[in-house]
Amino acid sequence: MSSTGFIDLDRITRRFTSIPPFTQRLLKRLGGFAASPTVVYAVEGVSLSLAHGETLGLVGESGCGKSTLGRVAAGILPATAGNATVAGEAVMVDGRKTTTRIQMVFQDPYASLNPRMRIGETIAEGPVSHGMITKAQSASDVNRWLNAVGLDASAAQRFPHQFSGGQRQRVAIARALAMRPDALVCDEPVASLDVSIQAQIINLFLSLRRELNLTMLFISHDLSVVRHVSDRVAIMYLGRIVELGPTERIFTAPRHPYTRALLDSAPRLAADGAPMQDIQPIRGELPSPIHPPPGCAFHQRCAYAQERCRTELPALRATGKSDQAACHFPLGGP
Amino acid sequence: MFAFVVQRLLQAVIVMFVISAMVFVGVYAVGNPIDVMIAPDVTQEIRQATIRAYGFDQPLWVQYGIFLQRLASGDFGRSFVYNMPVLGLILSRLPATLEITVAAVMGATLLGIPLGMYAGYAPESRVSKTIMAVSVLGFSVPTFWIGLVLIFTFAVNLGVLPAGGRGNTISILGVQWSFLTTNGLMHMLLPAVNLALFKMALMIRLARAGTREVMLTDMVRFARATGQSEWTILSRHVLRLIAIPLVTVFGLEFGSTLAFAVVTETIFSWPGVGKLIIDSISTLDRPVMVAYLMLVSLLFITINLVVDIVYIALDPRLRARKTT
Amino acid sequence: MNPVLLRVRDLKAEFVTRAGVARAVDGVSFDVHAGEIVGLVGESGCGKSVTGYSILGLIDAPGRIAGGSVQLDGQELIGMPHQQLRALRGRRIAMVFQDPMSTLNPVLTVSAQMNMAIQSHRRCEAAQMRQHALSALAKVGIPDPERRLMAYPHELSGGMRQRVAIAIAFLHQPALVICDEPTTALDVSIQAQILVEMKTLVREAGISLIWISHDLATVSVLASRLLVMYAGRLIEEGPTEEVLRRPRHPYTQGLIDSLPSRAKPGQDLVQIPGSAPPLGELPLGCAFRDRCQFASSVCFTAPAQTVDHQRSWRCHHPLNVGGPVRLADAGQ
Amino acid sequence: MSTDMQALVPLQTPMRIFFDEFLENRIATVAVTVLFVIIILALSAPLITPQNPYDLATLVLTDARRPPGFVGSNGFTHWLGTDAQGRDLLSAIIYGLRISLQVGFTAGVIAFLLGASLGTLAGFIGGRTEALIMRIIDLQLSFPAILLALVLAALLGQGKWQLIAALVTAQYAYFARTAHGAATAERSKDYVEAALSTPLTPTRVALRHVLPNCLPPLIVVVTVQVANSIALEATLSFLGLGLPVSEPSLGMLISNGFQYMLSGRYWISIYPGLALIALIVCLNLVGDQIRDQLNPRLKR
Repeated sequence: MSSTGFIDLDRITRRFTSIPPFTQRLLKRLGGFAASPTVVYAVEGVSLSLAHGETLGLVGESGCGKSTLGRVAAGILPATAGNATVAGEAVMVDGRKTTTRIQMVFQDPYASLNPRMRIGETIAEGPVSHGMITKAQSASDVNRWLNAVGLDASAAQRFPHQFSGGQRQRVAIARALAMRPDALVCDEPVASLDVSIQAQIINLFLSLRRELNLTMLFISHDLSVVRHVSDRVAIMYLGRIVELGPTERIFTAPRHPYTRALLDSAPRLAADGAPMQDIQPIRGELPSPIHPPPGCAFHQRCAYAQERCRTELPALRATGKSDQAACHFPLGGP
Repeated sequence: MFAFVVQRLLQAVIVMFVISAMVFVGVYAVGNPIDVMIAPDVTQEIRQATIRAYGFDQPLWVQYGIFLQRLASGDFGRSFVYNMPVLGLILSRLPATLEITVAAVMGATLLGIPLGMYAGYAPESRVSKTIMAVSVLGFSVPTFWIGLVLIFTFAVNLGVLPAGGRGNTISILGVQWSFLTTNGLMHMLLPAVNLALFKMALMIRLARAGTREVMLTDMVRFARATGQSEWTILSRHVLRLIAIPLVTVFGLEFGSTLAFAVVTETIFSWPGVGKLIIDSISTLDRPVMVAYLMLVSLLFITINLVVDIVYIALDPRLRARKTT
Repeated sequence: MNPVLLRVRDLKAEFVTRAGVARAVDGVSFDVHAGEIVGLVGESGCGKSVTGYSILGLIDAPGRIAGGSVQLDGQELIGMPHQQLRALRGRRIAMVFQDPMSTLNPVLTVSAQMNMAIQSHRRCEAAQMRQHALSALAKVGIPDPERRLMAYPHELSGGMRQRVAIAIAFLHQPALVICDEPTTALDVSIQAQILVEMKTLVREAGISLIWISHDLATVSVLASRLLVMYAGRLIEEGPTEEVLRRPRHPYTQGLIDSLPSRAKPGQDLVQIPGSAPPLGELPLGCAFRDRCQFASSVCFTAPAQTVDHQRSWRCHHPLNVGGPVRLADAGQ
Repeated sequence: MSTDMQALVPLQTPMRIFFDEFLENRIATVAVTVLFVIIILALSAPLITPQNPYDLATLVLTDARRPPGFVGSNGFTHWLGTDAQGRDLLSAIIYGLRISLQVGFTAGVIAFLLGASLGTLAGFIGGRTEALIMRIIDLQLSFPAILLALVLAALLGQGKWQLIAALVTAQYAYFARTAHGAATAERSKDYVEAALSTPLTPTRVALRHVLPNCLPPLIVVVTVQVANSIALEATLSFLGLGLPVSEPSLGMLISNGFQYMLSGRYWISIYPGLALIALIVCLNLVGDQIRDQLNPRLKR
């Protein structure tokens, strides 16, 4: 995987281990019957690279590790192994974020703003402390970004509790843009908004992309939202990428059985408004990231699973000009 | 679960060492250890003999070693005032304190929780408002002042109950108990009530806060939607859920009630451990102070351990993580 | 069409808050026929959940029912004495809620909670209760019911917990089950399983459902009829396919058009400007007036409900009355 | 592109909303006014009290133990009667309130500073040190405050600062636990992660973002703990371990009056007790109201 991309994630692994308290380790040495530390395999060896100005959709169900991967890319969470770079520059150096070129937008508008800080201060705090603007310029800078996200300049003096969910999400976006980033990681930015507000925010993202030529990693569980904003889409399942490719190709002719099953189980209204009546659910339960199944993690629920799937982990390999899938028997032939 | 208990026992031992060190420093190393052991008006020869016997001429840490040895063997020395082994003195006084403490805490819990739950269940009703008024008062008024008022009304004005003292007792297994005789009960009533008021107020406030929060959850709405009666919801869902925080407070408050007995026993001249410690502080009877501190600390640590174990027993979420 | 099971007429519910009285449900009327699945759709704050709770009288203070009538098989529920209403809850009408985490009691086993639900309507021995519970769990597709019966809620996955709640709701074969966003908190694959299971369960037992949700696509998988609510009022009603294909109210049309699946990827979505007015400060006349591109002076007076066969709407300028006109084209 | 802004609600700082909501509750407002009056009385004690109860020269022994309304030998009416040393009870109570407030607030503030900083520090350091500190705090909390204060008062001897030291040691743990709880809760919120991802230095995030949001729950603990300090001080004085006899606090006044109680001279103990209770009740009522207002779940 040549690292030519603007955002480049190279074999990122992230595991959460809970160290048992002192006594359990003591007992382990004495009688060896204490519980071993539980390890959560959140992200396993994921490689992704986004070209400049591209929007990559990252889709998956809960526990698939998409949020963790997003946080590693945004330099909030250190990776257990592998490294993340933006424009060739490492995102994190020994546990501390070292770049301002990538910013993050969070899901819950009610939790991502400091309730005791005026909107103007929240937006100006970053650029001022990084010397991008002087204190004197902060007022005009705040106005610029408020307008960019469709908010009135008078919002600067107000507090978060005076705004609706949609307006707060605009403020969160303004805060991220104020750092003049080249890339944005958006973690379920519209998931907790109503449909009509969701449309306004999606349109805002589309226009920002065009005007500021931003590279975006767009994380969501909602397939239709991802399809609308992304150039390319990566499907994640239990910490790994199972399929990656141009959006239309993924949505019309998926190669991995999980992608196919996911598309079939998501209720969608057809273009002319007719409801899609027949949904085929996937069998079985979501496996827990604490005990990932051997071989291909999807084999217990896959209609095409064979012996090889149960034992051998399929590598992510090319299945076409610009798309890849991690499956021994990809749909529509190898 | 087992590992948890071992962890706590380990900590208990460490804490006892720390306390014994603090007590040793506070009482022996700071003051003149000799005054601790023998009364000031003793002849010089006996003083020298004692110094050598207890090794006060040794370096400090050796003395601490001796101090620990004696603690382990239960020899806390002799009380100046009562001139008898301190351990025996304290153990003889303990039942009296335990009686009123247990009565107070039981009363506070059995009355406090239902009242608190009602106040949480129907916060707007006038009855709840009075319950909360009583609880704020009970929570704010110092124990000793309530004691005075109780004596003033029941003993002085109405003359219905004795103003103090323990009344007659029956001895079972060599231990004097007063709650088994009517006269004993009459004497016990006011001190127990005095001790219970603060605890009841606390239980009411906690039960109310817990109930109020649980009543607003989807769980109660779902239980109602399945046709369960308000009584079932309160007694089996709500009580079971708020029991967890209440147990912790019950444990801590039991310890603090025992300590508050100091005040009540002084007012009602109830011959318990509390009164003993107050008298020994004023007469600087240090061996009693040392023994009281060590025993009470041991008691609090055991209460703490029991509370933690019950806490885990009550809340299945804390038990070993079983993934189905 | 089967006989009418539930008749809701001019239902009003309000909340007394520090800022004054907020009318959450402002005169809602609809029917539910036996065995029918009705979708109650709207954005957050439109009063759809409060409508659902009001039917069973489950509104906590400071909310209260301010008027109207709810009849089940001709029996009036509003103002019914508490004991009688309680006898209906769970036996005739049951409910399923959104968040499986907070619906079940975390410190009681599944079997303890199911027994309590069984005992509120049937006196029977432990063995019978156990049998009843096991068959209820099996019916909603829970594998290995014996083990799940003894489990605590935190030991089950979200999907499994919601199935237990559904099993409890169906324990006494109620005539009507009100589901408030039952699959919103679940993953897509688990949601699909539960949608399919609910569909077969309801069809076999002839149970009617009121499915409350903000997600048009999910509701239209199950519901044969859609009721669209906005700012406490029912603004459109009709068979699912007709309402989706040719909505009458501009708000319904706007809702459908702002769904990403409806537009070409990358193209700006049709968006409804502004946001829903808070319930305490509803504008005069039609509440959608400020956000509607067809609004005119007549919209200052509240539109009456126009009924046409199985469809009804509240709008002075209904759309698609003629041919299949889509808002996007009508607007430009 | 810009959407038409819904009429923005007038400028409301969180503080202003907090006060508006507070003043709406009648009981809390009464409590806060009574508190205010007591504080004013205590501050201006030397100016307004007819007699300085601590100046032994002015005491007239023959006027001792007189009932309320008694006109003293110097022609002054003792509205609440006199105590065993002939002190005017009203002046003694006002001076007593003064001491109680002094001791209570000083102990409360010191315990707040010590405990809150320890708790938040533990919250930020995390890992083993956090576990160790919080373990010590938990163990200290299992020790009843009164016992700790009792033993310390006995060891440290008499005097205002010794008493304050005893009260602080008995109560800083409550602040530490609340501060630690608040710090860990706020630390997990998105706005902290957002600030860190700007990136802003952890210290800046801690001071400008996390700390201000940890304060509200601590305010509740301050009011309750000041009330506890006052009650504890009174209890210790009652047991003769509090302030020196020459400057009787309310607890001392009550204790002195105790033996006269049985012979029917109730006022010596009862009136100081009522003053003490008024002070503590008001503090607790204010604490309760703030706690209810801060509890998001009970938002109406």
